[in-house]
Amino acid sequence: MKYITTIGEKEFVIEVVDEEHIIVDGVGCKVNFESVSGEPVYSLLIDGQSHEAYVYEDDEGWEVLLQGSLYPATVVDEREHRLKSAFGSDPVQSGEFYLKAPMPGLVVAIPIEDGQKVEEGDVLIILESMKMQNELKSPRAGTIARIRVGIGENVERRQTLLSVV
Amino acid sequence: MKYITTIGEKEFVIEVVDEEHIIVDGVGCKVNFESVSGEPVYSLLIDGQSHEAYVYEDDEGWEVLLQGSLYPATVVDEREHRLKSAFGSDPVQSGEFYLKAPMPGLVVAIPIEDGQKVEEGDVLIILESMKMQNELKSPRAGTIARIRVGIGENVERRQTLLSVV
Amino acid sequence: MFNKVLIANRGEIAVRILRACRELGLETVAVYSDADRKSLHVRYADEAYLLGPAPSRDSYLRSDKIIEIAKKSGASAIHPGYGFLAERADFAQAVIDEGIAFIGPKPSSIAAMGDKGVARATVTAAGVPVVPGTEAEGSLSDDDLLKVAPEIGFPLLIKATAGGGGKGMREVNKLEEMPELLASARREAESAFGDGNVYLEKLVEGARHIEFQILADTHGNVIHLGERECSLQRRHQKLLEESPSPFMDEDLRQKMGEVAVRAAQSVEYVNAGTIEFLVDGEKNFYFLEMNTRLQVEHPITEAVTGVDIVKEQIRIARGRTLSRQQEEIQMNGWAIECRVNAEDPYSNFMPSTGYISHVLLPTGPGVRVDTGVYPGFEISPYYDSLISKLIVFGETRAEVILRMRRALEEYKIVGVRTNIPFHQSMMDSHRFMAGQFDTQFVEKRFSIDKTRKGQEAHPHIAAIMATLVAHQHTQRSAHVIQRNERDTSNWKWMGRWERIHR
Amino acid sequence: MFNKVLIANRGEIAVRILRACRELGLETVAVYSDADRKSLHVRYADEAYLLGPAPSRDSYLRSDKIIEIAKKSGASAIHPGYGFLAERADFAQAVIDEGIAFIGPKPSSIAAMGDKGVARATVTAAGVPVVPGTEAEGSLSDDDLLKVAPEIGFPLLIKATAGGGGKGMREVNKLEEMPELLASARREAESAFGDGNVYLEKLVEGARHIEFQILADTHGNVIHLGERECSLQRRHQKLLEESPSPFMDEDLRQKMGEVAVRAAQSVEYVNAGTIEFLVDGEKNFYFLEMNTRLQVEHPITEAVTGVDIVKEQIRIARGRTLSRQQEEIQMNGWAIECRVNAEDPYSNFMPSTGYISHVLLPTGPGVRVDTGVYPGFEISPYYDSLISKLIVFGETRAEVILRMRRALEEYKIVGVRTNIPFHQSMMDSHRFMAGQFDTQFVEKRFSIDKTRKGQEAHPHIAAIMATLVAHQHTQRSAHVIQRNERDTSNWKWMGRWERIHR
Repeated sequence: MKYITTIGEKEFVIEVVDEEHIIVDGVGCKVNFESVSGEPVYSLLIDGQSHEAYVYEDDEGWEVLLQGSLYPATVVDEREHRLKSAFGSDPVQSGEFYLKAPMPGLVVAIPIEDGQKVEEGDVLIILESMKMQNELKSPRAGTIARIRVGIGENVERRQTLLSVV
Repeated sequence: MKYITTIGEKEFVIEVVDEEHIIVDGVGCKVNFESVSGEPVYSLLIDGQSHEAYVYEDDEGWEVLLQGSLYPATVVDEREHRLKSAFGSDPVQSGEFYLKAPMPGLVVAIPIEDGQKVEEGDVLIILESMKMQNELKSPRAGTIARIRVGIGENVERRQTLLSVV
Repeated sequence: MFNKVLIANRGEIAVRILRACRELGLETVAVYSDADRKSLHVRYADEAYLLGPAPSRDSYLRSDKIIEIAKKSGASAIHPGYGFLAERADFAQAVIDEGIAFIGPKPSSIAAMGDKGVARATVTAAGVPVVPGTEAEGSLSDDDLLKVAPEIGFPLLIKATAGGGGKGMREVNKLEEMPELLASARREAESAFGDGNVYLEKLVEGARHIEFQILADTHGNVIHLGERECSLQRRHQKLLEESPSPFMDEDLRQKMGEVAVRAAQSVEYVNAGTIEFLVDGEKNFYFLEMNTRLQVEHPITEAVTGVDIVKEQIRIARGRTLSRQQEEIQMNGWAIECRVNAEDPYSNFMPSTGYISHVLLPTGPGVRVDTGVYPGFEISPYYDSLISKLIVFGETRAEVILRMRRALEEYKIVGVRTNIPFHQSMMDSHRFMAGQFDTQFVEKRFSIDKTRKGQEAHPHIAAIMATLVAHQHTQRSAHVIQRNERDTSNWKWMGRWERIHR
Repeated sequence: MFNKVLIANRGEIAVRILRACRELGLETVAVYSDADRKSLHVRYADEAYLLGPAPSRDSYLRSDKIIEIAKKSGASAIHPGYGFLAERADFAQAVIDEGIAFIGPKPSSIAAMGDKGVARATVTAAGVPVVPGTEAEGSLSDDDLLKVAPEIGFPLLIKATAGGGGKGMREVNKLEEMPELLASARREAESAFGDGNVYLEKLVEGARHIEFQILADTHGNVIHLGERECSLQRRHQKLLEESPSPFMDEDLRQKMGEVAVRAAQSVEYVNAGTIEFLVDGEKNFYFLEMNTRLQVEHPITEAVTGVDIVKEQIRIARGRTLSRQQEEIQMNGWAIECRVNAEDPYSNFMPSTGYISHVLLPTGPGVRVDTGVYPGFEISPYYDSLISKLIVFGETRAEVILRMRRALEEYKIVGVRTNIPFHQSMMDSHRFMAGQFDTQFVEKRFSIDKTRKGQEAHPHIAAIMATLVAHQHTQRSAHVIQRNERDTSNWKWMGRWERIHR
């Protein structure tokens, strides 16, 4: 199976030949890859070099935390890649941004109101968690649409709080 | 549910009333009992006292390792206990003792042979594991019956090695 | 003389105090909230009693319940730890009124140092220099504060009167932004301390935050255990401390140490406490505040002086004299503490909660870990994000930095995001290595993403690992779909799959 | 000067050496067997290469492969750890012949001290007293040994000529039992060292086993780091060591230390080594043997002297002078090491293998753990049963015993049985607390079952816990049978069940 993996600006073509061999940008490597304790911690031996990293899946692809550095990665197989190249890779950005709670917490302030125009970086909600006040900001300019929570309300992780249209 | 639990010479009558109350030898106690991390390590709060122990099930009942002391225990419910009391608690000892490997290892010596008479404490097999030679001894007098392994053979944990009849 | 101690706290510090008690042969009583039934402090204590629901105000701040439990269980002393009730003079007084020993200072000392105005007046009278500010003027309204701010000059700090630990603290650079910052500071102070009062203080730029550990017994002996360098902060929360300070010389240490002792004496201080100073580039130093309790970062002082501060606290509370005199205190070697917080350093240090499924602790020579979490524990949103303190010590600062690097790389926590990568970046920072930093370093001149430039990076290794995991997922999905057929994929790395079926 | 080190070992000692290399900025190369792919030493090294199948003779004893890997990977030094190839003069020579630095003594010193006969002759010539025995007489046959035994007198010891660590050692109390014991000793020696030769030695009764740590550089400096008390043994395997020895006084320490240094000098010793002595009740001491390598129990000496012995070994191998002179070595405080073995103390210390599903390490002040295992690691039957070393240090022996007690109680390992309860009993033993023990204490005068008498025992708590778990099992079986019905049992303690469904 051949994959096209992107980290930042860099693109790697990685072919998984069998469980001990891969080809990275045309160069063959011997690998031994193990999950540690069944956890998302992985040990890779590649041509004798030993590396260990956390590998997490997230909404946009993969996150690799390796020696204290975070590498966000996208991995697509050859077929997907061809399709994307042919038809344009980026789907049109949806018109609505849903602000979700990044952690469980208590809503302590909502300094905006329905229908208000906001700029990128404006504080939308202040959420208290672990004794800290955390400001949730707008990732882009727009108009506040549906505020679904109130001050003093406890929210769950990933709960939708409001929308920016 | 009422249980009769025996530790050494001591017998305890323990009634589990509900998830927070038990009666031990007629005395009610408030309990809070939790498995730690889903492991056989348990945390017990009983009338405010905090105790922690490993609780393992074995062939003969339970083993409780508490503050560095091992307490072998048997637990029977009231109905079982009544049956045992009425009909005699000990089933007749089976005529045959099966020597099982207590750990994986390599058979390095078999100082007895088929049909040989042995005394309690005689060495039956020497098993090498973790660089140590471990002598497996006969728990009683008898005659060696079926030697199922040979010198130099690797054995698995709990594999039957021979019988004493 | 007491022989049973109630620890009115949770988390790593409750465990730390429990250990000291055990090692002194004292019986221990833990208290816990609904969220903490499986906490280490409950598991390690001889006795444990439920306080109430998870929120602090319903549990760890319930002084009435705590005293009631102490009486019921026969605990004859209470150790408050840090945070929660540790700096509440009324609590200390209530404990003493019940005939229970309070392992900490006298209520009057807590009150004097807790009210920043009184503290300032007291230490000034004792000849200790202070930073200009409004703390002597009582509780001012927003209007008053806005009026007085330009006199102090910008930048300035809004600080919580009842505060400590950076909670309710805000930096103000111009008058216009001040109303909003006042509101948020008061809100945070109210929720953290139950007291929304704030005061203003001049922000000394390019300053270091250096503090002195004090020990004082009931026989009038007051000593200091040298300094801790605590300049590395974010939002006024300390992240990393070291002892000694790379900025310190023997002359300055002696001068500041004497002033610290004098400041403690000015409130007739007893037990362990900490005098915080700001030190500017010219080695002028100003009294900032006194923390009238055990400090989070006390272990680095223990590592370099060999004094067990918690055991010393108990010793003092039992009426004994200090185990050492000032001349017997020597600082040997070096120690650094990294605070490991459940925060994602790549998402603006947003707190992270979750179930800890796996922990691999760094161990070996010169490594100490103080923690209250373990695999199987759930990190809840109710309390502080501090989950562990990694303390490393050795002969020289260079050795300790290298040791900290390997310890941070070894440390694995799965289930929540932590700020370990932040500390790894810090250990690689040339300015940190050179000891060139001040209190604004982390926020203004340090970026976790930029420090690694010039370091050997491994994007291709990251790409390979992401690809192999993605491939494994694809294979596993195929495997699940075809699970009635014979498995021919035979991938070695089906670790999780194997484990589930174990 | 080398900058890449191959560690020719596994387990905790490989991890220990890796950490020292990392902290010195050296690159590291691990080697591993099929059973050790997921070992910590493989995970922590910069590079790792497979040696072969699990049995030692096919992997960690394959000196040819190890040297080949060193050459291929560009490692310019090899650290052998302890055991395996550490005391094989031919291996050390082969390493040096390839132009690779051997982090250990000269092959000639290993050979001299490895042949017990030569060792005895050499140290006797240097004026060091030895225990009567046959080690000077070469490899004797069983017949010869049986003839000479009555001359030495019973009890006596059969010891492996190539040996160390108690492997191949047997105690003989009368002539009749000797043939069988000779056979088993030779068998064990053959399998452990590839050499079945044995010799006899008088058993000094009521003796203590006390050893001195030696450091020697290539510039002729030889120093000692004081003693370690190692009398607590079972089947001649050390179980628990401490430093200093409660039996020692400053006068005896100086005398024995000088003799130890002289013994090392007699073979022109370089690098770290240990001189083992027997000391009788009258403080007469006899040279037993020299271990020409790093010792398992080296951390307790590190704790009391502050010297990092592994870093010092590397320093010496790089041709530098020792970092300290004899006058600069001070023993401060106390340290105890408990060897945590995968052995069931309630089944005659039978080895225990299995999958480690959970570990809770003891942490906090004065605690160091050196280990190679972690949750998710499988303990295989191929190697030594040592899985962890728990080292505790503090100001006084009493403090350290109390600290060790709390650390042992905190330490949880699920998946294999360990000898932790043995150590807990030892910490409660009055004779141990009083320092009254000799090399036969564990086997002849100590029982894990009997020490707890008089202590407060908790049979009723054990009974309650067994009952609650049994009840839970019953409920769970019922639950599984009725799983299509609504669960009304609602037991709080369905921990494992919940986790599986998480």
